[in-house]
Amino acid sequence: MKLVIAVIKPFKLEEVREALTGIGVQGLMVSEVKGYGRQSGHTEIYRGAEYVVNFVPKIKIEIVAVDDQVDRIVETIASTARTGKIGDGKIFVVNVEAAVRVRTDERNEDAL
Amino acid sequence: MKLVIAVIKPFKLEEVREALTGIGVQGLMVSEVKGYGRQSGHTEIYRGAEYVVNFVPKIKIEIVAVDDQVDRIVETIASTARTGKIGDGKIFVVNVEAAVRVRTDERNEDAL
Amino acid sequence: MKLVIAVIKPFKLEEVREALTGIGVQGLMVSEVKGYGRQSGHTEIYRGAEYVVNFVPKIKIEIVAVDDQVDRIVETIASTARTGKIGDGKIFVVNVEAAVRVRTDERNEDAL
Amino acid sequence: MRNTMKQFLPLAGAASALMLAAGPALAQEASPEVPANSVYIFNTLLFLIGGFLVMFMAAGFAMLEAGLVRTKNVAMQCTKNMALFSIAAIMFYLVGYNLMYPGEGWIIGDVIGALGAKSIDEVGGGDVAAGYSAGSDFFFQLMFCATTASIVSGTLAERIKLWPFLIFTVILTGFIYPIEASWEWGTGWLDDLGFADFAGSTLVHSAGGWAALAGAIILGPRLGKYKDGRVNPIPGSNLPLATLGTFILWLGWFGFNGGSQLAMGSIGDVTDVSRIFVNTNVAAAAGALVALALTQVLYGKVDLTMVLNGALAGLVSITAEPLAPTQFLAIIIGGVGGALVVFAVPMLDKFKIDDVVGAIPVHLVAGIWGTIAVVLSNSDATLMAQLTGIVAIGAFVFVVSLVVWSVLKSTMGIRVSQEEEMLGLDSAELGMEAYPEFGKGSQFV
Amino acid sequence: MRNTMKQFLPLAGAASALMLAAGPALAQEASPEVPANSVYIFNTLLFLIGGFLVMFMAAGFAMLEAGLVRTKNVAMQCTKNMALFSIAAIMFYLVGYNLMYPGEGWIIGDVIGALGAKSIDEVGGGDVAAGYSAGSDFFFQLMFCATTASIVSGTLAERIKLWPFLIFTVILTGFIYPIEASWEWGTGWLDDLGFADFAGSTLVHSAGGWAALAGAIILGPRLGKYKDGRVNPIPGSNLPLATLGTFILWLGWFGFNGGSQLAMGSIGDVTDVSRIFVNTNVAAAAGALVALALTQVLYGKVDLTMVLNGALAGLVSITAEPLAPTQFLAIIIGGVGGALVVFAVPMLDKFKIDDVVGAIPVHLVAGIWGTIAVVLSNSDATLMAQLTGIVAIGAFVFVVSLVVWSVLKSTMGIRVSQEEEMLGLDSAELGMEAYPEFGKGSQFV
Amino acid sequence: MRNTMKQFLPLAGAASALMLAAGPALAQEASPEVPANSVYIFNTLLFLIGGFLVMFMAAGFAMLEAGLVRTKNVAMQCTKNMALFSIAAIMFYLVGYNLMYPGEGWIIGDVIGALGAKSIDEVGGGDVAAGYSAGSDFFFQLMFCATTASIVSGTLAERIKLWPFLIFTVILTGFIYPIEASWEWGTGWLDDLGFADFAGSTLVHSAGGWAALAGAIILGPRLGKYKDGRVNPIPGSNLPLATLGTFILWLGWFGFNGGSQLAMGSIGDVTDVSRIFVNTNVAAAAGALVALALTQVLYGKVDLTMVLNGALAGLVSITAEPLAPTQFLAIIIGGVGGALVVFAVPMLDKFKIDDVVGAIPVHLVAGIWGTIAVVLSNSDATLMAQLTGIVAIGAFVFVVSLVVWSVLKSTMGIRVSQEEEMLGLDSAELGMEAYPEFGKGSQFV
Ligand SMILES: Nc1ncnc2c1ncn2[C@@H]1O[C@H](COP(=O)(O)OP(=O)(O)O)[C@@H](O)[C@H]1O
Ligand SMILES: Nc1ncnc2c1ncn2[C@@H]1O[C@H](COP(=O)(O)OP(=O)(O)O)[C@@H](O)[C@H]1O
Ligand SMILES: Nc1ncnc2c1ncn2[C@@H]1O[C@H](COP(=O)(O)OP(=O)(O)O)[C@@H](O)[C@H]1O
Repeated sequence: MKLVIAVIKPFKLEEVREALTGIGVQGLMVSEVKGYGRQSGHTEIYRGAEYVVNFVPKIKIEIVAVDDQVDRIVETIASTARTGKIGDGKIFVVNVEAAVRVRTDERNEDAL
Repeated sequence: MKLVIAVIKPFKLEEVREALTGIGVQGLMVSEVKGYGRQSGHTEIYRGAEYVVNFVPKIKIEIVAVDDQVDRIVETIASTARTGKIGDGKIFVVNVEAAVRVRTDERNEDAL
Repeated sequence: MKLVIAVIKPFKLEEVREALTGIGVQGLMVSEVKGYGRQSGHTEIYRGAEYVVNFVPKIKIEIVAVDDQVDRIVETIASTARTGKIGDGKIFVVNVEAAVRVRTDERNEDAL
Repeated sequence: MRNTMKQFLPLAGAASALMLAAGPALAQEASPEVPANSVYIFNTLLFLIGGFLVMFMAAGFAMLEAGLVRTKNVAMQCTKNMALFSIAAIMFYLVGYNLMYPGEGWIIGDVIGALGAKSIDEVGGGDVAAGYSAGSDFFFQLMFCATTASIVSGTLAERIKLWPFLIFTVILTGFIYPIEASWEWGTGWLDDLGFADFAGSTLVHSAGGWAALAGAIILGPRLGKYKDGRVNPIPGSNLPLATLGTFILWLGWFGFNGGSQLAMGSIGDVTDVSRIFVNTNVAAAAGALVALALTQVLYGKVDLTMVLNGALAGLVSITAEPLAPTQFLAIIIGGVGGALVVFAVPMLDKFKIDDVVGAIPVHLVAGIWGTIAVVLSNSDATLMAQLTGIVAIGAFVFVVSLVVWSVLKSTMGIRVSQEEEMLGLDSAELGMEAYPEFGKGSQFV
Repeated sequence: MRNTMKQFLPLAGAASALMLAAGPALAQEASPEVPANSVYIFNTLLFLIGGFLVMFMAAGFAMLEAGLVRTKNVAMQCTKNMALFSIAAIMFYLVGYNLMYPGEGWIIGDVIGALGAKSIDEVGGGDVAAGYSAGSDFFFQLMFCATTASIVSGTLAERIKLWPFLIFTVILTGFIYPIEASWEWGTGWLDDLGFADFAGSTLVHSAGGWAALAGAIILGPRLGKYKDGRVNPIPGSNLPLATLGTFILWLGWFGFNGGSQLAMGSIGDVTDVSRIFVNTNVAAAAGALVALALTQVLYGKVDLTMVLNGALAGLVSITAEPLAPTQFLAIIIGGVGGALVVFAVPMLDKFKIDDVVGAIPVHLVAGIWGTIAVVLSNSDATLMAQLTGIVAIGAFVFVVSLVVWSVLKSTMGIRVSQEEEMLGLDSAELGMEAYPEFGKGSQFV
Repeated sequence: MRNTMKQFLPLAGAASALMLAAGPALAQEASPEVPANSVYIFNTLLFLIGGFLVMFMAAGFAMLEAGLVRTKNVAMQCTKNMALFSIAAIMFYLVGYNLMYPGEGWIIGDVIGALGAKSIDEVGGGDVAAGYSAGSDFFFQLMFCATTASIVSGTLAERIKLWPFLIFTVILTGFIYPIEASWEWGTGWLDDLGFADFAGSTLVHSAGGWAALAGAIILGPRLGKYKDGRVNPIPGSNLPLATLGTFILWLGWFGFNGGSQLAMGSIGDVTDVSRIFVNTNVAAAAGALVALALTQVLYGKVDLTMVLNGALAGLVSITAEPLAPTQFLAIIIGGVGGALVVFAVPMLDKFKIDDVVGAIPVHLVAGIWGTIAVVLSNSDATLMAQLTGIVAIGAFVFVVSLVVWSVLKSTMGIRVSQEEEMLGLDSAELGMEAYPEFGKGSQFV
């Protein structure tokens, strides 16, 4: 099993979720993060003082999936979240050693 | 060392924390997430329009622990967070390669 | 590639970000968490009733970096975030198997 | 017609005269008339109190709207509400007032009033024969003009650009509202016809609603509101603020309707003001409760935003005739208003007209209902005259607004870009956020 | 007894007569009496201004309570506050007013008033001999009825079901409050006895508090509030809203107490209204400061929620007699009220009575204190009469409320399920959220 | 000088006399004078209405400041605003009023007034010759004292300790404000000199601004505000609350300026009050719009916080002379005020003076401008006298405040520790949080 971590632009969440549902993903977690990356660095003025906006709001999606689904998930997220503009985000894959479904105590792949 | 990631129902947090303290867990992180899973899909009406509530508020707990404590932690969370109803959540385990305690610069297992 | 997860005191964020930029880190994610650890446990009074404050606000920083940068990143965070007082936080390192830059579809180290 | 001339007021109050005529027995036992100077003070005071209450409605609209838009557009909504009230204050002074109340100086008789800035009594001045001070009347009337503009801002929220919106506000408060309102309260042609609209169900509320409707049509719905034939609800970000806004509007409405008695310097007038307060209050209550009960029955759950809209619809409904109805009738009128809102909100969605805060159901739909309902209690009113007024003002405001919105659209554009809309107007147009902190832990800087 | 009859008012005001009696020298140099018509207008105006100020207290309660409950119950608290005010408006019209002010028409003499909806003066009507318009009096008195209901909603927040709460509100505003209030302000048996409660420390505030206490007992505490013998504080979600609510209540109290003078058509009356404003203000200030100082001393840190409660307790304390005390005595009375709150809040917790917003300490405890404190400055009041009133009204309201709550509990149930309570009433009963966005970044939909 | 003596008022109002003199033709057609008793009631009523409107400004300041500080300091800001208003209420009663209005009893002639608590008319009392009730006057004047203190709390937010701040407030409201205000409104030496400040641009607003400036200098800027020569903006946490606060202040200002006419018992007076309402409103509007336009032009984006400050600056600017200007001049005066704010805010930052809410630009800078602008419309005012007043009051308040702040600093310390400041005053000094929940999901506890 793998944990797919994707950071995307907030307004893309709904589209990505639908696309993932479309390919059979049945569960995921979403959280709000602030991203720092190439996209940052525009300046704003507040009460006459300039400042650099370092952090940009992003959405983090985390999905644990069986190994052979991972590529499809990554492709789906990447193609759906893409706008071609800077700050579209990243996808990372991390290995997962175990999984449990709390309700039933099912383990590993059965737990997803 | 392992990172245990648990997604649970929000109102179970306090109970789970107490149970974990009970088995000697000394540290953890909590964050708010929105979960998507089997539980989702109930419809609500807002100003006369139906819509599907896709995301359900959940709490994510992250604990880094030495390998031989992991099973106990997983069992404790699973049994405490269980209500038997859909949406109880998941627990995942990921390998951790290194750990540092910022205050003292202690490393790895000493850092936990 | 590794995922560096650091939990630090909130007011240290800006300093840590600057230090990381200084050593060439080009991207990261920040999120808010509540920490539970040795630091917790002070009591407050609310409307005449005492209670223990279990969770302390913390900031979680996540950075994916190429392997040979990891040590430097860990050292930089540790030294910058350190105040020497309890609750300074932790740094964990997890292995990352793949990375994608959504905008360009670049992979792995190119994606960071 | 009494009460339709929302400005002229002969010495000592039309109402006292009416009282004398209507209740001779009562009038006989009355001690000598209130002295003319006191009458003047009382009337002026009514305008001042009514005026500051209605002024506070600007805060009510701001909070209601700030609560019903998404977080990313809240600061912009606050900005628009501050700006539109300010624009109304200045435009109504510069051109609006005299367009609306030309006296004998109509440019086109009974249709287009006079041009020129409004001047008020000198320091230490004031003419007892006028019955009230010119400044107090101006102050009070101005607030109605500002209210009309407030209605528009809610409907068009979350996607309209700031500057075209402000330009429309200039035209609405300086010209559109004053001209249509002159037809009735300036004793223009609708007043001659016998149209009755005590405090502005049509002149203010429907008018604002028509301008909003024209804008909503030209502007189009928010991204994602209607997709794949489904309505996609976009919940407001802060319901306690919306609740506060509604309570403030409710409070302000006592000034709105009560002050529209235009006089309280006689027993008859102040008694009428009291009656208006009572009816206004109970109509709002009925609107809220009907919306509460209806949403429970229809949807299985109570919808707070509908309850808020219901209270406001009750208020709008009673505004055309808050005096004549008994309290019982006021309950009916307000309650029907509350019901109308519950049905009108999803109906608008059917037409893919995206009204962020429900201003069209509340102000336009309930405003029409309230104007018709005048015939239930006011025997001087005729259905024909009421419909004429509704249609004439509706057509005028809607068509002119359509034209103005279209011109703005084709010249400077009225809608932000897709990307800006997704980002939110606060970041895109103001470069600031309403709640900038990253949750409560943002103890970093 | 003057001031205990919170309605009847002979021509030109009892107070003017009093003034004539009390200060002949002063009266002599006074120019001729204010004309009766003007007196009528002034009195009516006092009711109208007082009334809209008290009406705004509904917003104050809504904000205070929305700020002191958890996020997951905020929309419900707003819904309840909108609904209870609306219910009060309609019930007080349908039955409450005449139950409370039967005039000569008691069903059971001096104990149960008359039945029937309230009718007010005709359009253009008003009887100068009445001293004020019937509508203004109704409007003003209604607000006291609504206030009583507002008190209950705060205590029972976060666990009571919407509909049983609304049914209780119907009974409270239609029957319980009007009946007990008739005993005093309707010139019933307590008034005959010499009980003194100028603006309602007992009739309104304690009464609301008793109804809330009965409900809290039957309903039980929130899940997790008391566990393992410990009190588990549940902090309110939005302290600036709670602060705003308190300021609004403070403002409204000038209408509450000042309007209860019932007349301002004479020098004596308007001077008394001024005195009431001054005392009301300083009592609130003292309550806030005492709570501030006491929480610092007792807990080592100032507790804002206690300061807010302290200000309100100061206001409640002075309400039974806001006129007679000197400013210095008003400070003492308000200050003691503030202190009582600081001690009563944890005491209630000892008894495991879960009062979410502190309404019982503020309205019941400080209300009793204020009613007793009348004897400090009002020489017409006796401790005996005061205690009789406190006990009689307390017993009546508490017992009847207990019965009503019990019946509701055993029929439809008054408490949401455990799961619903944990989920929050907003999601469970309304299907909506007060702050639905997922932090500020929720630019998705 | 009329209007400079903000208390004394001969029977029936100076203004009526003026009117008689100024407009004989008009006066002739006037019916006999308003009876003296009615005049007394009208005047008293003006004070009461003006007073409760200004009282509500305390809520406005609280919301404005709660919205402009960071989340971690919001509960503290609410606490300070509740406390400072309460302190003002008590101190102005105990010493302030008689220091400010010594009548003939100056301790040092025309410079330091009398000592002793203020007493008001007895129950049922009131002297028709006084023209209004003593309580109403006290109530009204007290609110100006409280306003002065509210100004200070915003500037010093987010870093000052609670208790030293409260001690300063005791001194400011009990001594500093009453003494300087006595020079003008107590008919002290500045009044003799011909200084004109109708409702307090200098006496209240600049005075508050000077006290704030002194505090800001002694206290130093917030951590991180100025680093490496750059200004680091620290955005406010809740802009709709700040907007609400501004609207409340705008509303309250009608009481502030309108009530300062001190009389409405004659045609001339009530007409003047109307004129003041009109000018006050339009000056605020102009201030807001100028700030809106200027920030767009200067920064490319509108800054809502500047628009809010601009409206307030417009209000402060017109406060020294809200009566004499034409509406057109009021627009100019208010607009210049709005512009001054836009430039003064970054200028203060240049001097590393950290004013969290912009109180110094709004109240001090626009206050000075407004005081000078009196000469534009009031022919009795001279530039010399105006400058003398500005400098004298500025010097007195600033120097005394500097001394008091310095003494507080060197004795008990006025600033929280670095760590506490980073943690936030809410946690550090109150042990509670304004928005304690961990986002909306905090359904745990
Ligand atoms: N090395 C990294 N580790 C973790 N997150 C990253 C990293 N680099 C970028 N991100 C996240 O991805 C987002 C987009 O990255 P950015 O560099 O701005 O644009 P792009 O991916 O288009 O080059 C950032 O806002 C941040 O949240
Ligand atoms: N594949 C997954 N990856 C990550 N999180 C998941 C996954 N599946 C479920 N979750 C999380 O677990 C929660 C509970 O899952 P759900 O399917 O609703 O119920 P259950 O676990 O009882 O079957 C979801 O709300 C989501 O937060
Ligand atoms: N085992 C753990 N797993 C995950 N996070 C931890 C763990 N232990 C501590 N933390 C995080 O680190 C923070 C600091 O830890 P704490 O024990 O309070 O202080 P210190 O690191 O100085 O000993 C905690 O608030 C928590 O967020």
